[in-house]
Amino acid sequence: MPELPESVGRTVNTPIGLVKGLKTTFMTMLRPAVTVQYPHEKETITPRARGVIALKEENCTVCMLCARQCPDWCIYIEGHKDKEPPRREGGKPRTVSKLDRFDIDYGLCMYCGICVEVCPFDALHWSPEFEYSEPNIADLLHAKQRLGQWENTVPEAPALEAGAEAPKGKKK
Amino acid sequence: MIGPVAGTFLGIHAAYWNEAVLKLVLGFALALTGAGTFVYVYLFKMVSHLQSRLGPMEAGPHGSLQLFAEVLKFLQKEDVFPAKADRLVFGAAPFVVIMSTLLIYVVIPVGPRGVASNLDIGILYALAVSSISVIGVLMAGWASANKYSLMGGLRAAGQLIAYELPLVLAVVGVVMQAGSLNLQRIVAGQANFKLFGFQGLGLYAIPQFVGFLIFLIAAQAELTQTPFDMPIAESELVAGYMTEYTGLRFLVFFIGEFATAFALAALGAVLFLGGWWLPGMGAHWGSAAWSREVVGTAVLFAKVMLLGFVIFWVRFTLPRFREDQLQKFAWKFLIPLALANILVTGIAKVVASA
Amino acid sequence: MAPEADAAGSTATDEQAVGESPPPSPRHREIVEVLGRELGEGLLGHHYSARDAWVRVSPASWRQAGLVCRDVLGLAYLSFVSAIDWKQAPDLGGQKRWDPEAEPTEEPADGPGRWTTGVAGGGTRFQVFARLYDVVGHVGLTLKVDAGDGPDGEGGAAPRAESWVPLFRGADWHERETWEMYGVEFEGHPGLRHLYLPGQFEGFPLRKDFPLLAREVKPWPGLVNVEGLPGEDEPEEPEGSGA
Amino acid sequence: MTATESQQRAYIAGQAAEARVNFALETEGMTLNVGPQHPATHGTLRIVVRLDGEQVVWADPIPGYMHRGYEKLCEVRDYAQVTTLINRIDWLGSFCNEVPFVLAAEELMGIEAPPRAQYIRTVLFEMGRIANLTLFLGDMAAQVGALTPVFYAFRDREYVLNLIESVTGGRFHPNFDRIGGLKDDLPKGWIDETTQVMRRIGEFCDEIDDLLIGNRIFEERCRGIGVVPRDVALEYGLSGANARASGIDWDLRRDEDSPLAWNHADWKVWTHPDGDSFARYWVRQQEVREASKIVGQLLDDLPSGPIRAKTPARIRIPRGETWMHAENPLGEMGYYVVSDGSPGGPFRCKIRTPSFSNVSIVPWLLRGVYVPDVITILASLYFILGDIDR
Repeated sequence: MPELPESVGRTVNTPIGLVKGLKTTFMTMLRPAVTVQYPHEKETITPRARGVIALKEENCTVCMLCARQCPDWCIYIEGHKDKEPPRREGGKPRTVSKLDRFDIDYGLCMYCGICVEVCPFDALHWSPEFEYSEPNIADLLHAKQRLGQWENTVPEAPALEAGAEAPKGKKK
Repeated sequence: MIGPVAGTFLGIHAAYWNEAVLKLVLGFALALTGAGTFVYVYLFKMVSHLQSRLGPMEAGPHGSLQLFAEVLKFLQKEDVFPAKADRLVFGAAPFVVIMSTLLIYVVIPVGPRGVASNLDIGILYALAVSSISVIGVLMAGWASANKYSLMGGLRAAGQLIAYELPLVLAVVGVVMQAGSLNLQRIVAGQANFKLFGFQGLGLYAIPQFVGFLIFLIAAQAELTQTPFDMPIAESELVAGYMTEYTGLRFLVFFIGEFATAFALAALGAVLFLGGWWLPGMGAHWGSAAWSREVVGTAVLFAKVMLLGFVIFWVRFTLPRFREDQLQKFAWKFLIPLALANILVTGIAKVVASA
Repeated sequence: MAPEADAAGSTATDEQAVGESPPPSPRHREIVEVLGRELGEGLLGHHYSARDAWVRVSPASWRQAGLVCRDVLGLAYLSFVSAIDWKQAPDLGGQKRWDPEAEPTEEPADGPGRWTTGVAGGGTRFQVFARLYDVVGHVGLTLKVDAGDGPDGEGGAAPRAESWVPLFRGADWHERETWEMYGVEFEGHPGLRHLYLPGQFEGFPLRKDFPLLAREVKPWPGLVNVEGLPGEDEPEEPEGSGA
Repeated sequence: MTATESQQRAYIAGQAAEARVNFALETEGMTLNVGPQHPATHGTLRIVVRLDGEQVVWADPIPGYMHRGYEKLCEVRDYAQVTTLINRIDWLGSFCNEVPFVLAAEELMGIEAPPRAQYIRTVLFEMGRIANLTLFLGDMAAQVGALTPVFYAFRDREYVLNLIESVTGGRFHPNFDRIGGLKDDLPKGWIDETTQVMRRIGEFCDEIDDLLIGNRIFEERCRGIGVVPRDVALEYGLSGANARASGIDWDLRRDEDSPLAWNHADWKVWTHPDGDSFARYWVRQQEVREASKIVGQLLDDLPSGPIRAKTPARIRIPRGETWMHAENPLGEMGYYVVSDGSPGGPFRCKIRTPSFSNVSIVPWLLRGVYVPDVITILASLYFILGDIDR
């Protein structure tokens, strides 16, 4: 057990402590303030910040994995099957699921990122966008158009620190 | 030798009533601008920089109009009376507190003729009047039918009374040295005070240094500010006796608090830092030139801002005493020290006059 | 990471089940031996893992086991006291999805006498377990005791266990929480009253057969499936673990 | 002034006797509700206090205003979802909540995270501790009356939170732990940014030293207040800085051989003999200093390699039970995970939180104490409501 510094063992009864405290606050007053005046100046957001979930509609094959894995049950998906022209001519038409509705209720979402991770087709991405608050909580249910708009605010994954293994291709 | 400064108020010859109204208006103006500058400079700006932040910046350039925004906010708020409150007493409490503050401004000299009424017992009157606020605080604490306010009120009563004594005893040293209770004569005394033979540096703060320290500590306690802010201990009693007040009444309490701070800082400046007097002003004494008044007020204002800085600097740095430690500190430490100071001043005066 | 395992088979006093892992450290073996000696047949079973030790005692010697641990073995730090309800999720036959429409399977997989209990055995549905720790020797021990079958047992008497409050004053809150969540009656407890839930709350939330209402109210978004082509048959039941 | 149990008893008996005398004089006491909305409780803890004048005759804390039923929720969710859930228990140092649970799951599955992941886990664990305890250093000062340290604490804590966000994406709820390692690796330039911030945290501790530790008023308010002797601390299960302030030399990071990388850095465990509020404050301040040293050392020799071990796509924990605990900023936090081998989540997950036991000592501690000291003692015990109520 390391030895206690002498000053902590017993009560200091000289007022030097008060003076040292006053000196500290005085010196801080001379240094510039650290606050950021938010509406006028904005802080730089880190590329990995989990602000909002953006959807790339073309990748989505309506496999419903994200809706099932979401702990808060806040992803509502509706889709229908459809016939697609065959890839190679003469082949038989492919049946493909089309996405009708993909809503995320950000009033319920806890930003855990399970849906982004579990999506096998890389359709959901994190975007550091955070200024989308609404006066009415019901408006926090955003449809797939809005999620699509956020898609173009999704940054490139930042380069990794030295000594890190390269990620296996899948963009987190 | 500087004779007592007589003559009319600011050298204006007017009937009694117009003069009284003029004094009332100027007194109110001094109190409100004093409290306002204290709030803006210290509570908004200095505190923020002490805590490495900028403070209000939105209202007006660099937050200068924040004060008016605050006042408007309080005025348009609903004046809530708690259900079981004792309505009459609850309503009157803040005005008792503000009354005791504004009465102090009657005797504060801002210039050779700039004093509302040059009472002969100036300093005794000021200290007596400042202790009326205890009644207001008790009224507020008791009437708001809230356990926390009751505790805040009782703590305030105990503390304010306990710190009246050191406040008065600290001043006795100065009065003995100036030989009079009249504040103008105290200022004049400091002007003529010869310290080790040369006339310039005649502030009572230097010989009466102990008295000055005790005065500042006791003033901090009178204002119920940290380290003596048990009555408004925001981490226990939310806002002490002011918890239940909203709207205009809270604004009156708020102005009362900062007007008292300005008044006590002004008293401290007059008693210990030479009031409106500066070494250069001694040459042609007594002429009624307007410049003497304006310069006097500016000098007093600068000294008050200096004292205000010390008061608020201590307020936002130190933690808070528990109320029994606070009482022990007053009765066992401050009062004996003040008595010793009086003793020493007495001996020094006798030796000096012999 | 596992400290050196005991070389030969442990010479624990009572029988050492074949294939049971050896005690992680001599201190663990000594704890189990002292408990075996002090409690006699009160010590019903024990179990070692690579790093930890469990002990199961009979309901009669629960308080005595705590006393021995605290005074003789130096395990003076009370980490927690709690309970486990070994009943499988009732009507869904082990399926942990609270699916309101899912029809209950024929009859639950387990019942009195057929509980699948955990480490160091145990024969009843409710089991009280506690964790003690020695802050000087840096060794911990988990003690278990059977507390009865509760509503499933015959006569439906509430599960019971002796209270540890006379040994550790800190056990007061733990036992109040366990009583509130599982309905385990602690004999000798100064005042079993609700700790978290409001006074007039009836039912014991952490029991397995207490439904999680939040899931009953709102249909699970994962139930919906891709609507088939017109004329195709109904899409099959959506699989996927408990969301 | 080491107060033994007898001294504490005599002090309380004296106060209580005095209080009884007042009862005889029929000054009936006042029952006061401290909380649930009260500035001194971190969240919604309500304490019913019976006063005689300014002295407390008895106190009864009533938790449960923040009870979210975590243990029930853990039983209906699978392992990935439970990690997102449990970092909301102690929401100030939230990375530290995930680590014991994920270690327990890894132990049940017999998986070992690669060394680089263990190092980064320890670094983020210590940064969660710094984020948690710097807030305490500022907050206790505010409860005792000094308003400025809170702002310094939040200012320096922001840098740590920004660093955590640049790695994990979440400032408060990183949700960065996966069974078998971490979700992602460090972004470029993160290491030297962190070393600067750690120096800044060291400066913050020096500022607190000047402002409070030597301060006569702070010592007057905190020394000898809320004395917890050693064996009472053990009996009530006090852990972490509360136990170390009562002279118990016990720190899980040093005493248990946990898979994380604490033993690769050299740092000291500070204890204090007095067991009063001042000791708890001082021990936590040293803990912040040591944590910033640990982060600096571990980042210097960070091994390279993969960030995550190979795990099957569908996590399936074999049948078994385990108890895994770690030295969380508030104390000993542990998970007793019972798995029955089904694909879903744990069968039973007992969450042992430090604040639950730290607050259970309050009825014993608050007898015969002044009202302002009630606030000092509550602040010095440093509990978080999410921890108590789960």
